[in-house]
This record gives sequence, structure tokens and C-alpha cells, in this order.
Amino acid sequence: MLYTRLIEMNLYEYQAKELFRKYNIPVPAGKHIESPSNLQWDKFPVVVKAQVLVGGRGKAGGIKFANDQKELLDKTREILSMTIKGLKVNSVYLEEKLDIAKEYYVSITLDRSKRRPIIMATTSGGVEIEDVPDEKIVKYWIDPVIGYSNFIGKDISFKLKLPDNESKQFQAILAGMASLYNDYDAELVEINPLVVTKDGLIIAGDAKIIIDSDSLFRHKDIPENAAERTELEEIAYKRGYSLVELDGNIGVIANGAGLTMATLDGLTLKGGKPRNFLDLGGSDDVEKVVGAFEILKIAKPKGILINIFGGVTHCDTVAKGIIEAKKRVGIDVPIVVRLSGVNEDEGRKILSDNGIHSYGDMMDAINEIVKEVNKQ
Amino acid sequence: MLYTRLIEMNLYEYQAKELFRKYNIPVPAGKHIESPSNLQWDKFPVVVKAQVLVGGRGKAGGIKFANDQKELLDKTREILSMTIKGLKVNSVYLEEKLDIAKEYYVSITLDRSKRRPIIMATTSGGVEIEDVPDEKIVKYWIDPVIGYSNFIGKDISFKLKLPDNESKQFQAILAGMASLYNDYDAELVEINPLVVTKDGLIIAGDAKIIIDSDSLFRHKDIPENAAERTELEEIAYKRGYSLVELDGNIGVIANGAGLTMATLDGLTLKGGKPRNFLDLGGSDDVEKVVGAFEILKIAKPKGILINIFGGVTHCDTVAKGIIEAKKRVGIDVPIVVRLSGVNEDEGRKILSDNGIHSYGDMMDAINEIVKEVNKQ
Amino acid sequence: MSIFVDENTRIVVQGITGHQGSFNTLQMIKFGSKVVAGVTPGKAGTEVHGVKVYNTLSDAMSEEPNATFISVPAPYVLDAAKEALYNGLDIIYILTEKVPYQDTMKIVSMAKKYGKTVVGPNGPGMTSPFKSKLGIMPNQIFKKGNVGVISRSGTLTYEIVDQVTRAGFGESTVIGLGGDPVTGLNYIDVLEKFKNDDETEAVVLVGEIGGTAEEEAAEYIKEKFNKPVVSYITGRSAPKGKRMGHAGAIITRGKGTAESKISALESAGVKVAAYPYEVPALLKEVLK
Amino acid sequence: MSIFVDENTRIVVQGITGHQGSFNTLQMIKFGSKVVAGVTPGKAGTEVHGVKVYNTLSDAMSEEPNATFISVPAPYVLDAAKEALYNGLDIIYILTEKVPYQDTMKIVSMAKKYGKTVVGPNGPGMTSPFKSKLGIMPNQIFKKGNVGVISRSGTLTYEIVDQVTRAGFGESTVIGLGGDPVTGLNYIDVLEKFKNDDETEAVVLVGEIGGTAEEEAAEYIKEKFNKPVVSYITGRSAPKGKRMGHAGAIITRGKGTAESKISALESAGVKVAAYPYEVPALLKEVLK
Repeated sequence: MLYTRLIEMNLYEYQAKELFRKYNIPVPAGKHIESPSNLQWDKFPVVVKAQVLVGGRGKAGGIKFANDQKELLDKTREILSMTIKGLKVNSVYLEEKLDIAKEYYVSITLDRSKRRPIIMATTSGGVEIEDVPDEKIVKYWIDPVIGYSNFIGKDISFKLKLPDNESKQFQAILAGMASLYNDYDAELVEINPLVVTKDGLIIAGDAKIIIDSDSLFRHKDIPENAAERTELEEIAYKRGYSLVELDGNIGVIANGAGLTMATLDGLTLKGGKPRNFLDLGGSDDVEKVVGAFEILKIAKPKGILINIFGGVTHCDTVAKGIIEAKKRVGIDVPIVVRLSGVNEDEGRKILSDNGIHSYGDMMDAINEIVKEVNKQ
Repeated sequence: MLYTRLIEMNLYEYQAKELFRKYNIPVPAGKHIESPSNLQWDKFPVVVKAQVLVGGRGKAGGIKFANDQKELLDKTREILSMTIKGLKVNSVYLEEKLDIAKEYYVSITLDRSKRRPIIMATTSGGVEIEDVPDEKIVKYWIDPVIGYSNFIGKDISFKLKLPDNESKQFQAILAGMASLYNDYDAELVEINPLVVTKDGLIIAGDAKIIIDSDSLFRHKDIPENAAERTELEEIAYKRGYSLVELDGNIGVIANGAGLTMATLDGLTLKGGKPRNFLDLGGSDDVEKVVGAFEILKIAKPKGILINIFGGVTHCDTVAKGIIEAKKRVGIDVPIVVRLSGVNEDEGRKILSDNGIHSYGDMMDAINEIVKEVNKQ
Repeated sequence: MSIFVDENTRIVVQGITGHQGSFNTLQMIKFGSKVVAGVTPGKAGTEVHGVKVYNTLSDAMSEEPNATFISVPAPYVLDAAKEALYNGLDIIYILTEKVPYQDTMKIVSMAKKYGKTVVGPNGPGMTSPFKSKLGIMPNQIFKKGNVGVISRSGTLTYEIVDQVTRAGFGESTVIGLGGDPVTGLNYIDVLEKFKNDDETEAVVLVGEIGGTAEEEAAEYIKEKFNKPVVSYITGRSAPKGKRMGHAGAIITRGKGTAESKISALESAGVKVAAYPYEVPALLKEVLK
Repeated sequence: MSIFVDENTRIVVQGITGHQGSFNTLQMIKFGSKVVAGVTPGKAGTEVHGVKVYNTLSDAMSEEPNATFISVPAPYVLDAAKEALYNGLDIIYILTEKVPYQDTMKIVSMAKKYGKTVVGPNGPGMTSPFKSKLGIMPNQIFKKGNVGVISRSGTLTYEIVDQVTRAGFGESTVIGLGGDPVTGLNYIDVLEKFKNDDETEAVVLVGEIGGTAEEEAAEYIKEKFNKPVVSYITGRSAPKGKRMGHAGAIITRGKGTAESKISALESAGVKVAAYPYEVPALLKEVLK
């Protein structure tokens, strides 16, 4: 599960705020800038914010203030040359500096165990929400049959003890968030801080939206952003593979997220160090197998373990893929194969006809590859 | 019920087709014209259609064809000077003439007894749908929890035995109609004829939309059209009364649609002829009573029957209203009053203090007014 | 036993500080109903006729209501009903008129999912003398008895109940379905309850022209109902031809007129009165 | 008795002419499942492995199916599931992966309204050897027996079932919940069924990191479950820190890790295996 959801779609702050505008959620005046040339801004001080898909950019120096045009240019250049947690900053978002009186927090996300969306809100915002004690957070679950309705916003306003002038604004914001959450198949819509200005206006200080990547077929207006992926993960992703890079030396190809995880667990418990998670998925295609080897080759493992339990993916197909890969990709490290399940006998025969031994039991294969790699 | 739903909102064809465009339901190229000056059209022949909120305009001569600019001007002038079934034609709709190969019918409306929307469709369109035998009409009820979904359009296409090239077009049209029906709180969305052109395109030949008038508060983009109302009904409607004009001579004021209807029934069975249906509704307001008398005065009845069973409307309020009306409106025909229910005693006392006798039983009052009017 | 409302009905009034909410709270209390709480946002801490007011229904749930009286403006009814469903109330009575019918459809279908009852909109509610009244019917017309009444009307219901009471009968439960094209309960829903109600020995069914609900009720009575039914149908004198569009006519196919309803009911063995005042006489016949 | 699927399960395959639909129709038939109809628009009159194909599900209802196997592309799953609900099918199994989770939420909540069961999406389905298989699990790994298996995974389930079978045990019913964040059934739904299933004497619960479903199952087992449970949890070696956003962390508050799940299960008396192959040994202990 953890591995399979890697392709969730994070939006940049500037994109999220564009969506907020569409849903009449107040945001500060702002401008998205990809290069310091033509840098125009007329109301100072201004905030310059690095646009990166990773948390903690503030602490990393990715948010700076500028009091005049010259400072703006300097700070923008500075931020545009930064790399935050391994991610290059490609653009900044210039934004009106708010006169902050209070900072709240509000979010809508999926509560998986209840199978329904949960709203969380607190007047103790502006900090990492994990650090706010549970009793300060108002939680409200949306019944999927009833849906979001205004009584929920009213109820939460009262539970937060918002003053009257804030209550109406808060309700409108929450209603907008709920519509956005539904219309855009979001997994998360989060505002932290939700700023109350000294004038008593409530405005979204930051904006975090995660879209369910499975839903992108119906959201043609959402650009596909690169997620927090390493170079190898990006290559695999572009080629349609679900891969997570790890720091070991044994390349792993398995089928099904659960079995792949179990393979990594088994390797680790037996003293092996997996180089990656790679789930072939449920496709029965020789080329898919060959492609997996092509990617693993880039990762330069000291050995490769293939662990297949045939279902949708047939063992003979995998066997053919291994033979093909050996020919075309040119793998020069030890390969240990385990095949079980649908067409197991056919697959094992294809391999042995080509001089490759294969195992029927997963632990035997794991023990073998660990031994092989440790020999080196 | 019949009387209370008089204020349903019919849309003109040109308005309905504008909404169709919004939902990607194909309509012929068209133009709405309120005066023959600046009459521009470049593709002939063209159809000139009277815009009136009443059926049967075709038979009444309200649809004409023009083959050139001069004919267009003549026909437009002609139709703009017409009155169809008592309704003055104020505008026309010019429309591209379709090359018709086949005529279908499709509608979505409320099935009250099932409390869910019903889709009706037939390939025998272009005629009055009541004349099509039931077995030729495909009916499909929309489950309000499941809602409209594409399987319904697919299913109906197969049941209508539409050829493949028509099926996809039909499904898109039905999906558009279903969205429009929901989004605009429609009571009816109807296309008759749904034209299949000789080129195989499916296009809405006509368009009929009725909006639930109770929902207009959330459809600010829908203009409020005058319904099929008489002059008196229009006056009453504008003043907020639910009135239906009838051809008798006894004015009637009662409260509640059911009791008002029962009053008319009783009058009729006893040989009286009601001049109108007027339901005071559930408001407890002296001025509302006075206003009812003002409207009835315009109707020039030979006598007025007031039949009140007090609930939300209190009897003493009605009594005060009658006294006020006598003073201010100046009614010179016999008034017979029946008061029962909440504050009945107080109301009867107010009337008798002012020299007006009142009845406690509805039939006694009905008998009395019939006798009074027949005396004249 | 009564149907729907009885001495265990605990009522919360949504919109209690409004004119209707406040007036009817008092009337319900006078009738003997248990009105346990009221809701008006921002009015927490106040009282209406001795009933505590809360800001939200979820707060008011501390008084353990199981039924709600909704009296908020039409545009807010859907929200109020959703709030009632979210908080698990069993009976949702909606007084408000002019509720968009698609909102009502949503409320009714959601309520069905949760096995809850919706009464109205745009009807007088339900009364079980003298156990509980959830609605706006005038208190003084009732007497405890064995006649059940179902009606689509408001005042016409009072008229009929008044006649029944004056003639010496009394009522088990009186239910006004509401006058809108879509309502929470229909005749058959209520007849099914009356069938198993040991306090009800005869039923008065008050109907009116339009729709086919009375025809369907007649069908049900013919096949499955085991108690005598007396009826009154209004609209005999209504002018023909003023009706919904063509599509509507297809659904009803000639039903919906007073004649159609009366003949359907008569062929189901129901005695149909020509005037409201005839109802007691017919009741005498069937209850003798 | 088996749970969910048995010899009375009559399967219709929505999307029967597709690669998956056709292949699995054959496998289900070989397993002994009653596949009574298939649906592919425009393909009426043809057959797939002897199964009649219909244009629409409403036409296919003439074969009286009570369960469906949905194998259509992700964008069409919502429509297909609505069609299944509209036509009253009792069990809706969705093979398709990458279904938007809000679509799944809608399907699950609508199904609940109608008292229907949704299995999946993105899971291998359910198998009761040798009564019926509704899904894609490999036929050869099963043996009739008294061990119930619940899992969120696909291939890992086969691995475990295979181990169980090779060790000489057999299965009563095997259920793959599906790997998506929202699925029709969760562990507790299934445990409740196993509890009352006289053919099941022990349960294997296969879990994985992420979410708190296993922790909740542990709670249920501790308090309400009366049969021995053996478990295997994957993801112990997963790197920390790759997790959903801050809001997600609040909901789980430290749960969701393999350690948290294992300790919750162990404190509920569940024996947790370190490797899949240890499961049979633990079963031997609890079933001796």
C-alpha cells in the first residue's frame, strides 16, 4: 500500500491557490515566477516562496521577505538557485505579506479506516499539525451518502468557538474546500496556516492539495507534476513501473505489492540488502519483464532476485522475459529465480532448457541470492 | 395540488435551446428575434417559430418557412402580430431548417407516485406523445441514490434498437438532459421531435423545459417568464396570491388548497358557480385578507364566500381582515363568512360586534351564499 | 400503540426562535408533546416557552430527541434535514412549504437508506391524541378514538377531523402527508402502519385530484387492507385541461381525476363521501 | 455453509469479452463456479467459453445472476457498479485497479444502502473451494478445509494459501479485500462472517503496513472473535518516512507501521509469523 500509492499527485502551492480562487477561497494576491527577468511587483513587503513538493521549505530557507524591488530580485535569484531536500527549485511564488493576527488550521482528507472523508480544524494552527494535541483538534466525518452540507461548517465554527464575524467566512472556506475535494478527487486539501488578519479577514496562508492520481483521466486541467522521486524512480515511473529505490545491493523483481514487500522483508531478515522495490503488477507481458531488467541494470545491483507467484502474470511469460533479458539487456550479475503458481512447470522448463535453475519456494531463493551476493 | 402548482416555470424554446447548448445537446443554428428590424439570416430555407408558452403553436400557424430574405421579413412580421390561444406572440426564433430523416422522442420528468425521475423515449416521435401506444415507449426510472449513469443511456439505446452511429449520440444527449434536469431543478426536459438528419446526426428539433418554481432562488440565471395566466391571475400572482379564475359568479376566499377545492366542490354540488379559486395559504396577516378582497373586487362577483378553518391562520385575524376590507375596499355584494378552528370564538365575536353574521359549519355557509346570489 | 408518534416521542425544533417554530412549540407543549430542545444558531442559552435552545443540532442531541420539527426557510431545508439524518433522528417532520422537489427527493432517499421517516414537506404533520403531536394541527379538534386519518391536505384535514370529533368519534392517529409532488410518506406507507395498529379500527382517506396516489392506495386497500375505509376526494369541480405537460399525461394515462380516484376507491370497497360532513355518517355505517 | 460465495452463487461477468474477462471466465468455470452470463455492449448473441453474452446487464438478468465480476477499465467501473446495483445483484466484485477512491466510496456507500456486498477493487476476489470462485485466484492452490484466509494483497495471498495447502491444511473461504485505500470489505466485515461460519475453525489474517485496518481487526479479535487467528504482516523492512501528508499522520497517530500492527495482533492473542512459510506451523499449534 505504501509503495503502491507513490504516484499520488501533489500540487505546487501556486497551483493549489489557483484552484482555491476557483472555489472562492480567499488567498493573498500572488504571482508565479519562473525566471527573475521581468520581475514586477508593486506592493512591499512581499514574500518570496520556493515552489517545491516537499515539506519544511521554510526551515530550509525557501521562504524569504523582500522590502523593495532590489531585495526582491536578490531573494528571487537566491531561492531559484536553491536545492531543497534534494529537489531543485524551479520557480517561486510572490505573495502579498499578510498582517497576521491569528493562525488556524483546517483540512479535509480520507480516513481510510472509516472509509469516509474527515475534516480536521483547530485554532492552534501555523505549526506542524502532528504537534497539536488531539483535544485541540475538532474532527468531523463526512457521511458519503449525506455529503458535505453547511450544518457541518456551522457546527465546527461553534466547536472552535469562532467569533461571529469569522464564523461565516470560515463556513464559506470549508464549503469551498469540500467542493474542491469532491470535484477534483482530492486525497488532501489542507490550509496551514489559515490566517486571520488584523482586519478580521480569513485568508489561506498556504495551500496543500494532493489529487488521487488514479482520477487524472477526468481532470485534464491538472498538470502532472513530478513527485518526490529519485532519478531512478523517475525513469521507472515514466516507463510505467512501480519502483522504490533503496540503499542495498540486491535487485528485486516480484509481482504484487504484498509479495514484493514480503520478499524485501525476507531478504532483510536473512541478512540481504535490497536495492529496490519493483512490482511487476498484474500484466502478462514478456516485454514488461525485459523492461524491468533494463531498469535494474541502471541500478547496478550485485545480484537479482526474481520472485513470482503466478496468477494474472503467468510463470512461463516471466521465464521467457528472463531469457529475452539475458540476451538483450546483458545482465552480468547472478540471477536467482523463484517461480510458483500458474504455468509454473512450463516456466521452470523454459528456464532449465536455457540453463537457468529456478526454485519453487521463496525462502530457498532468498537464501540463495543472499549467499551469492555475500560471496562477492 | 393542481391549483398550487400553477406557478411552474415554463421556458421559451429559445431559452431552453440556450440551456441545451450549455449541456452539449446539439440544436440547429438559431437566433432569437424580438423585432423585424435588423433581421439578418443567411442560410435559406429558414424556419420562423413563434415563441409562446403554449402547446400546438404549429397547428395555430405559429411555425412558418421562408426561402429568402423577403419571405423571412413577411413571415416574421406575420407571426409577431399573432395571438395564439390568447397569448400574444412577442418574439420569434429563427432556425436552420433540418433535413429530417427520422423523428424520435425523449423526455425526463418526475414520476410522482414512484417519487423518482422517469425517462421516456420512443423512435415514434414527432407526434403528440399521448398518441403513441405504451408498448412503443421505453421507460426507465432513475434511482435517486444511484443517479443517472451512462449504463442507462446504453440500455435505452439498445431497447430502442438504435443503429450504432446513433447510439453514441443519443447517449450523450440523454446524459446532457439528465445533468440539466438535476442542475436546474427541472420538472420536465423534453425533446420532441428529436431529429435524425439525412446525414445521420441527432439534433433537438424542439426543446421544452419546465423548472420547479420553488427552486428559482438558486437559479438566478433563469428569467421568470409569465406563465399561462389570465389578466386576473397575473395580478393575483404578482401580489403573491394563488388564484385561478373560473367562469362563475361567487367569489371564494378560503385557506389551504384542499379546503378551497372542497369549497368549490360544495358550491358546485349545491348549484352555485364559483368565480375563482383563492387560497389564502398559511399566513396569519390581516393585510393578506384585505388584499384578497381587493383582487376579488376586480373580478366583480355577485357574492363572496369566505371559508376558513383556522390553523396557522387564526380566525380572529381573518375577522379583522374582513372588517378592514369592508371599510377600505368597499365591497357592495353579499359576504357570507364561515369561521372554525383556532380562535374561532374571538373571530366570530369580532364579526358580530360589527354586525356580520358568521357560520361555524361550511355547508351552512355554502347554502347561504348560493341562496343570496340566486336571489339577485 | 399509536403509529409514528406517541408518548415516547421526544421532539427537537429546528428553527425554534422563528414565528412558526415558537408558536408551534407552545401548541405542541399544550397538547402534551415532549418538546425537549430547540435549535437556532447563535441563540444557545436562551429558552423558548421553557425549552432550551442550542446552537446546533449536535449540541441539542444531549437532550436525546428522536424526532425533529423543521421550520426553516425553504432554501435551508435540505441542510437542516441532512443535519437531522446525520444526527440519527428517527422522524423528520418538515413544515416548510415551497421546498424544491429535488431537495425533497434527496431527503427522502437518504432517509430511506437510514430507515428513517420523513413527513411533509408542506403538510400539517402527525397527531396521536393525546400522546403526542408533531406538527401544526389545531389542538382543539381532537379526541382520542379509533379512527385513523390520512390526508394530503392541511386545513381540509382539520375540517374532516373536526367533523369526525363532533360526531362523537375520536382519532387514533391523524397524518397529513403534505401537499407537494414529492413527500416522505404516501398513503400506502401509512395504511401499512394502520393495518397493524390495534388502536385503529377504521380509516378516513382524504384525497385530491392530481397524481395517482389515491388510485394506488385503492389498489392496496383492495388487496391487502383489512379494516374499513371511508374517503373524501376534493377537486370534482376543477376545470379540465389545466394539467402538467404531455410527459406527465403519459405517466398517469387518464388517472388523476376525481372520477378516476373515486371509482378506484369504490371498487376497492371504500365508501366515498360527497361532502366532508358526510364522512361521520359513513363512519357510522362501517363501525356499527 | 461458506461465506459470501458458494454453490448458489450465479456469476455474470461485466466486460466478458476483454482479455481478463474472458480468461477468468474460463478459470472460474474450471474451478466449478456457475458463470451464467456475460455482458459486453454490442456483442449480444456471441458466446465466451460457452457463456452467453448480452448487450446490457438488464438483458443478462434473464439468467438470474446474483453476483458480478466487473472487469472494465477504471474510468467505467463506477458506471458498471451502478448498473449492478440498479439491477439488484448481491455481490459486486471489482477486479479493476486504479479506480479513483472517491468512485469506490460512492459504490460502497450506495451498496450499503441496498445491503449489498462490494469486494475490491484491485483485489483477487473470493474463493470457497470447491463451491465457487468469484475472482482471479489461481485454481490449483486450493484444497477444501477449515482455514479461512483474509488478506489485502493479491499474490501474497496465493503464496500463503499455497503454503497452507502444501502443509496439508485446506481452506473454507479465502478473501482478498483489495489493495486500495478504500475497499468494499474490511477485515472486521469478514471476521464477523467467519465467526458464524461452521466450516471455519481458524483464520489467517494477512496484513501490510499503512492504514490502521489491522490494528482495528486486532481490537475486534480481542473483544469479539472466538476462533484462533494466525497472522503475517509485510512491510517490516520498509523505509520509514515515506508516508502520507501531515493530516494523514494525525489520523493514524503512530499506528500503521508493521511493529504497531504486530504488537496489536499479538496482544489480541494472535500468533504472528515472521515469514509466510511459518504460517502453517502456527496453524498446527492453534488447530492441534
